[in-house]
Amino acid sequence: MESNLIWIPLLPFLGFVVNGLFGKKFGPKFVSWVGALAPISAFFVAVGVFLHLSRAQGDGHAGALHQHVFDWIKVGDFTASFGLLADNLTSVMCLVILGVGSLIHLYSIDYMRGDKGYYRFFAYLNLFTAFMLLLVLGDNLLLMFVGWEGVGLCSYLLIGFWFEDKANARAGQKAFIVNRIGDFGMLLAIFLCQRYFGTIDTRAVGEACAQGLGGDTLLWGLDLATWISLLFFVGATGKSAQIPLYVWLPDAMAGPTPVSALIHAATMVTSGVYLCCRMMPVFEASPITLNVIAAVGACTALLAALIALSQNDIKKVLAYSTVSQLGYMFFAIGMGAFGAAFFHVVTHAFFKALLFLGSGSVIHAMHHEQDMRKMGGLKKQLPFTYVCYMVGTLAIAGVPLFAGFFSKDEILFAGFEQAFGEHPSSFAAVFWGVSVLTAGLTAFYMLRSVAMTFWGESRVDPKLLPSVREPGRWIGFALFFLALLAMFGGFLGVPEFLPIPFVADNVLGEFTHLAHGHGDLTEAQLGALHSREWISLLISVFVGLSGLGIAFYLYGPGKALLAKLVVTSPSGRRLRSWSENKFYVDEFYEFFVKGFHAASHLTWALIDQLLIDKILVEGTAAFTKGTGHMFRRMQSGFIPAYLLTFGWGALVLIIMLLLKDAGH
Amino acid sequence: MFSLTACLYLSAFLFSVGIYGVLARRNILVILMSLELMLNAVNLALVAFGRAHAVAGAAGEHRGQVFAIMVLAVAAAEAAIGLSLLLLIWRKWRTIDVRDLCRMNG
Amino acid sequence: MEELVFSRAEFEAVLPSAILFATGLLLLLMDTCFGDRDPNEDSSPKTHLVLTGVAGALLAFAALSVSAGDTSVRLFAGAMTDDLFGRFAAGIIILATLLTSLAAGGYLSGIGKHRGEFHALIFLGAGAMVLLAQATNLISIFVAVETLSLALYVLAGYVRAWRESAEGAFKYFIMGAFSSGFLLLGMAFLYGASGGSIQLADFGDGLDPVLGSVGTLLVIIGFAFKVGAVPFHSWVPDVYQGSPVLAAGWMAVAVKVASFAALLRLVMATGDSANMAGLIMAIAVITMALGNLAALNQTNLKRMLAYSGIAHSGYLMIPVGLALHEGSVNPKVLAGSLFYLAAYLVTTLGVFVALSSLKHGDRDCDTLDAIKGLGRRHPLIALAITLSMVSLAGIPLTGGFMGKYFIFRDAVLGGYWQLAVIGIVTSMVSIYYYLRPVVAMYFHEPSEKIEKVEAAWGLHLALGITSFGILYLGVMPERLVALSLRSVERLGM
Amino acid sequence: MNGLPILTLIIFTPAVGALLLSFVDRKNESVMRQGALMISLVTLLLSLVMLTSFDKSLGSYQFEEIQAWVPSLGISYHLGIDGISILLVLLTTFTMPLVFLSTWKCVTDRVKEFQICLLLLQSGMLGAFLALDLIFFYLFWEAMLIPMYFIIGIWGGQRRIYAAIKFFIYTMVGSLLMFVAMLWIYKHAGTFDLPTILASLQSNPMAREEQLWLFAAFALSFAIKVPIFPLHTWLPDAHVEAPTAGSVVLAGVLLKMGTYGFLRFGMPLFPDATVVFTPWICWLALIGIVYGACMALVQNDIKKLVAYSSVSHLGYVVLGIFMYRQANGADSVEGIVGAILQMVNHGLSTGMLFLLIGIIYERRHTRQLANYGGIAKVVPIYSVFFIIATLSSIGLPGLNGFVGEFLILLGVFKVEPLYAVIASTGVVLGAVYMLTLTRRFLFGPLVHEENAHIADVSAREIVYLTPIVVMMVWIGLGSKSFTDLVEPTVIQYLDLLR
Repeated sequence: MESNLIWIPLLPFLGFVVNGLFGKKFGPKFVSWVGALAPISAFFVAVGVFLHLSRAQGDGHAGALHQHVFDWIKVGDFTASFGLLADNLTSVMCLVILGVGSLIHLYSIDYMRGDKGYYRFFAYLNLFTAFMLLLVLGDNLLLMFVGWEGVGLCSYLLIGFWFEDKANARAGQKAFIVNRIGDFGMLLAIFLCQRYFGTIDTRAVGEACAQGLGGDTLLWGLDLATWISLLFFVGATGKSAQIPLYVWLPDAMAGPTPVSALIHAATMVTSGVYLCCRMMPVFEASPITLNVIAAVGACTALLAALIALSQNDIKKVLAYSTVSQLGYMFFAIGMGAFGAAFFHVVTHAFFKALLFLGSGSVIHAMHHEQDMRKMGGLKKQLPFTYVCYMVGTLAIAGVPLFAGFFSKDEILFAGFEQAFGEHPSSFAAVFWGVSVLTAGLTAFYMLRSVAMTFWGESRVDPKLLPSVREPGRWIGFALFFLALLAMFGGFLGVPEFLPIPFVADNVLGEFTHLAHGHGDLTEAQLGALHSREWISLLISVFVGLSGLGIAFYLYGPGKALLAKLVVTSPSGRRLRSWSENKFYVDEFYEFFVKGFHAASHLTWALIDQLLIDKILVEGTAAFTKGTGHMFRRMQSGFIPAYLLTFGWGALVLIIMLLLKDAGH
Repeated sequence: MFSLTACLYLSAFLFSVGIYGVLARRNILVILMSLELMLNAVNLALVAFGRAHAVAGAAGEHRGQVFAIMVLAVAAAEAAIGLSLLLLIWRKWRTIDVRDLCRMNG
Repeated sequence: MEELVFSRAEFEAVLPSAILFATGLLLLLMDTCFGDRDPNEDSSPKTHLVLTGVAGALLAFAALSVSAGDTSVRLFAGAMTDDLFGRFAAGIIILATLLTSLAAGGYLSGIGKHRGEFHALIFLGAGAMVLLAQATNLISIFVAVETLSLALYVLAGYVRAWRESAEGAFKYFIMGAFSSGFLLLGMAFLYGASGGSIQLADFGDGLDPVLGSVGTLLVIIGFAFKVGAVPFHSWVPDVYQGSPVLAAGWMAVAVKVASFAALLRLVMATGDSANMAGLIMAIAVITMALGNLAALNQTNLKRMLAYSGIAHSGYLMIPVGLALHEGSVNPKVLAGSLFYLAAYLVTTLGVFVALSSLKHGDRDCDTLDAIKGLGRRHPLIALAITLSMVSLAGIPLTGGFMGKYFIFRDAVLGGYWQLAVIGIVTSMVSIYYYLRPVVAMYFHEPSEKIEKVEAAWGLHLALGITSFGILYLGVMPERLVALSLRSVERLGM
Repeated sequence: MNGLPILTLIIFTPAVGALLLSFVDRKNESVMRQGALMISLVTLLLSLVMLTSFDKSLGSYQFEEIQAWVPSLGISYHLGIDGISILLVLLTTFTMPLVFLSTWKCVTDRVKEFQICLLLLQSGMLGAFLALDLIFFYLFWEAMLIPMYFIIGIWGGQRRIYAAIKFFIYTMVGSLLMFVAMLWIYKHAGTFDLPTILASLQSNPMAREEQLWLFAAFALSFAIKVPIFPLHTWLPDAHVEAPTAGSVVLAGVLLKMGTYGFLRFGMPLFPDATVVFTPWICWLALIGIVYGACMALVQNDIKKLVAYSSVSHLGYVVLGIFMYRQANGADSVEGIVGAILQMVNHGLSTGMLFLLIGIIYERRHTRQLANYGGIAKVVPIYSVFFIIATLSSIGLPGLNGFVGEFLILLGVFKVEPLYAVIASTGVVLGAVYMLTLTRRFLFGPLVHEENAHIADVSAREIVYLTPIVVMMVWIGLGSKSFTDLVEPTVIQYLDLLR
């Protein structure tokens, strides 16, 4: 089994190579086959790995599969092998990536049909899958980093897939660069690990931190584990679009919708969370980091949700929603609930991929129109898409028994437990409040998007309307499967206090070893715990439903939508305008970028061109030439002058000689 | 009658006059004469030294005098060249003022 | 009464210069006898003169090797010596003469100024130079210096049709005669200070301190004038510019060699009795600096090369100062000068011969503008000029580099690293102007019509020899270095 | 090597080839082109033959050749190769055939001279990498300026004369002072032979003061060549004006002379001075990294942009070289090994960028970014190559640039974490300017009508671009087979710096 690990990333990579080199020649049929079969076959390998691991789990000796492929870098004390490691967490992640990924590949066959860059698209998508799997499977931080940057590259290429449009190319570049800023932190974290632990093997680093080796104070009163984990988190903020580096993700919607679904919702953006789970011991060793993560996560969740309230582009809504949900996941990590975070990664992959693909279906049907103000009433034309999209909406809104319900509830409970549990903390309480509020907002803006798209009067261009119909079968197939997952995926993590028949408690958390069991609690404590869990559950359900309710009241059927679009009170209007303008964060960053540019330009003109080149270099040359000119002037051409020079020279020499003589 | 020192002073005086003449005069002919004067001033010194050494009995082979005669010969050849150059200058430039000869400079 | 016979050693010693003089006279005779009154005569290659000259030079060169070897013997009652040092210098002079006479036919006929006396003059001058390199008493030195000077004055004014030529020659003459006065005065002082000796060997100890050192200085000034050291350099640019380019090349090399040979002998004889080293080094420094700086903006190639020649005199002065270092006399470092002069021979003659193979109507092709685009027109000539320029600039794999290396190495080893640094810094400056002809030849398109002289086989042969020499000395310098080191082991006085 | 003077063969094959070519009739241009290519391929083959018998477990010089050359002046003909130079030699022999191939179409004027210049340049570079005698090294160091000078001056762009002279004089200024310093070492050690000097310095070290001056002289020379800020202003001019082949050689190989010089000569000869100068040089390198990146950001000329990026990239190399010892006295080989690898990487990536710029310049005769945009649609294969080169340049993991950059930063981090943090900002900035270049160059709408019919890369161009891509991936994934060549030498080398 071990030696099969390499096939998981290798198969998609081969797909990339074949499609990239020969795709153009062999036509779209060939490309579709290769492009879709690559992740599907890898999926089956991953299933094999998963089964192997779960069997081992069942036998009671939980282990991991490890394959050392070759030595990659080995200099001095530093070793980074090209080795793959599959433990339980990894195998689940691989399944999610390959499962959702395969569906999206299939979806793309229809979605991208007829595009000039068809082969290019599949090649990129395959390459992305390969890198994503490398990220997940890499047994050391550097190899993870290869995947980490590799997925960034694919994201860059795919965002700018339709590069003829200036904005797309810009968005791709923005994504890459913002990610690079995060990677900067990631790199430093790797350096710290190597310098202080002497290794970058993920497990070894984790063990070192678990043994408390990271406790030495390093700089500014923070210990090593805090620095490493904070720097990892910096990396994660880039990849997973958290404050302050979230700005690239909404722009990334410039890419084709399957890309948004796969990369910018289901997989790549969650790799920051995956990293945290993977390096859990490091994060657990540092309460400071966890607090920072909680704060950043909650704030991101809120900010993105607020922005999502007023977006009119269907994909932008989903993009901000993604940012917001990612914030949730980090909030969970900050609360120490790694299992909940990972659970949410999985369910989010299901329902957000579903939502994106649903929106893609709409967009495809609408001939690439994304503005919801030009939609409305589409449930007549696109009933199947509508149903699927609705399932996704209910899942994300946390309607009970849908996938999002379980994971979101677990997160909110983790916050609740920190805030009001046995050791109440006002810090946690504040951010718990924020995330509860966000849950309501989420439900609201999602239903708003449903309403604007599918309900009410049609605002579609009448010329366009007749041609709006359900897209091809692969799209339907993918939507159907994802809808199933979004409905039932939540049963992977049923909390133990909920008596749901036929379903084991907390399957995912147990399997991935991320959840802490309650084994050491007394009966009374367990009772109190369960009652707190109930309270939290009720609060979250209430909030979610009221969000839906308000949205239904404002945007529901029969309401004149546009009248409601204007909020009449001045403060409401201000909030609305801030929200519409995304709180001017982009403008704020732009200001710095422009300033940096201008400063660089000034430096170039003043220091490089003027000071160094003109004054110092050419100045020296001019001075030398000037001196030469002076000497030339002394050569006047007059014989008497020549003779005088001679005579004076001789005289001076004789005097010097005599003076020296006298000195002796 | 004359001491060596006196002769040397005379020689030095003549040499200086020669230098002055070369430096200060414009007329090429006069400059040539001044140059001759410089050489002959040295001749005087040579002869004086020779005589002094001979009197001192150091090496009485009159090397100074021989030297002076050689110098005279050389000076004659030099004058010949000088005058023919002067002729050339006159033909090409129509001047015998040294200050006019400054076409090349810098 | 002794019989008036030459010893064998004396015969061998004068043989090279005698051959040169004889060749010079023969050339004059041939020109008179075989010259016809053809109006186009001045444009004919006159191959017989060239061949005679080449043969004479070869003979003289062969005569150099007929020698007793390394012994330094005093001959002709001390008037001259026959040592390896003298022969080394004579060898360079004769080679320069050989190359010049080889190139002269094509060049002079090209510009329509071919007269027999050119050949005669360089041979007579060369004879005097060889004598100067071997002279060991004041009279023989003086006579040799004046003889070669007279030849040079005439050569400088060789082209009577050019006003510059007359001007240069006349400037040279006046200043030369003026400096002769100083030289002679110095000699008189030395004679006086030594108590009646005119023999170099007697000028060591026991010289009257003041008279002796002033005398030495004056003689040094006389030679400094000849090699064009600052501040006695003023004639150099004007004379080079006025002279026919080939004559300028010959002068640049041969005069330097002969004068330096005599100068080295003199300072070795007088020693550092009065801290002459400091003065010589001062001269070296300002010579390097002024020569290189003044050359920067020149547009006339002959003039630029003249300043470059001044600068090279500065480099050549360094070993002279080093040899006198701290009161003791250390002739070993003079080897640097000898080697440098040899490298200078091929390098400088390389440029001048290359320029001689071009013409511009009946004028020299001697401005930067005139050689524009030469790399396209006549690539081989351009290549030869480039090679020479690179060597002059002291860039490796050329003789010029090895020479500079030799000298700077001795300076550093002798503890005068400052001199080396100054030398290096001035070399940096020089690179700029040495590159200018290269820029003109290769980086510009041809703008003016450059003609190549006809009947240029001699020129090309000479050019081939110099180019080969530059590379040979740059790549395989060992034999010549060893020879130069052997040459200075024992100087005859 | 069975007594075969393989290093001599490697060095002089191009020179002899140049000599042979000089006898070919200048009208016979295709013979000239193919001949030069063949000669460079033979050289490549020779270097590969050498590689096969190179013992990578040894840290000392191999295939040494010592001959008295000018014994009277103390110069010897001493060649040798070790881990420090082997990659650079291979880089040189690898690059040159590609360069020759790239010039087939774009150099049409004075083809003969061009090929000869390039061949001589190759000999000069190889000689400088292989010489172990100071003066012998100096010969090659200077001699290779001349062909480069001609390449820029004759076949260059508008301001080629200015650029050529600037290049020449700038470089000369540094190296002449180094020359005096070499003479000083000779005075101290009595020889120019590097191993002998190093051995004698162990027992008879130079005074500190002396070392400082001499190191400064050496460092100036190498710093100009690298170039280290603020001595870099010749580079943009030289790059912009040089023809493609010149830029490729300049960026690909010539710039490494400086960093190589530090490694081979500057540091081991003056260990004490190195310690004193390290912070200064490192700060300059850091400034260079950031400064070069900022300058690259605001350039409109593609070549100038890449030139400034070289300033930034070479800053890493310098930094890696000097961060070789930790505060506790333990050696850190990662920095130097990474730096050596990065020299190769920079050669490949920047070389490839220049080749690509040359290809487009050949077709459109402009290097202004404003004249491009959206050409990815017109020249897709070209764009793929360009993006790969860009990614290599910005250090994407999996390609070559990353490994070198990472090792350097890792080594630096072990020694001076602050330096590594500052240097890492260059990684971000590198992405900024390179991606901006790519975007403005390849992406966006096709605004200029005249770009609509640019021909995509030809088969010949693919032939010379592909080997570079292969090497990029090979180094990126199989860096161990490269670092293994270097590491034993570096370990032994660091003992010298005690």
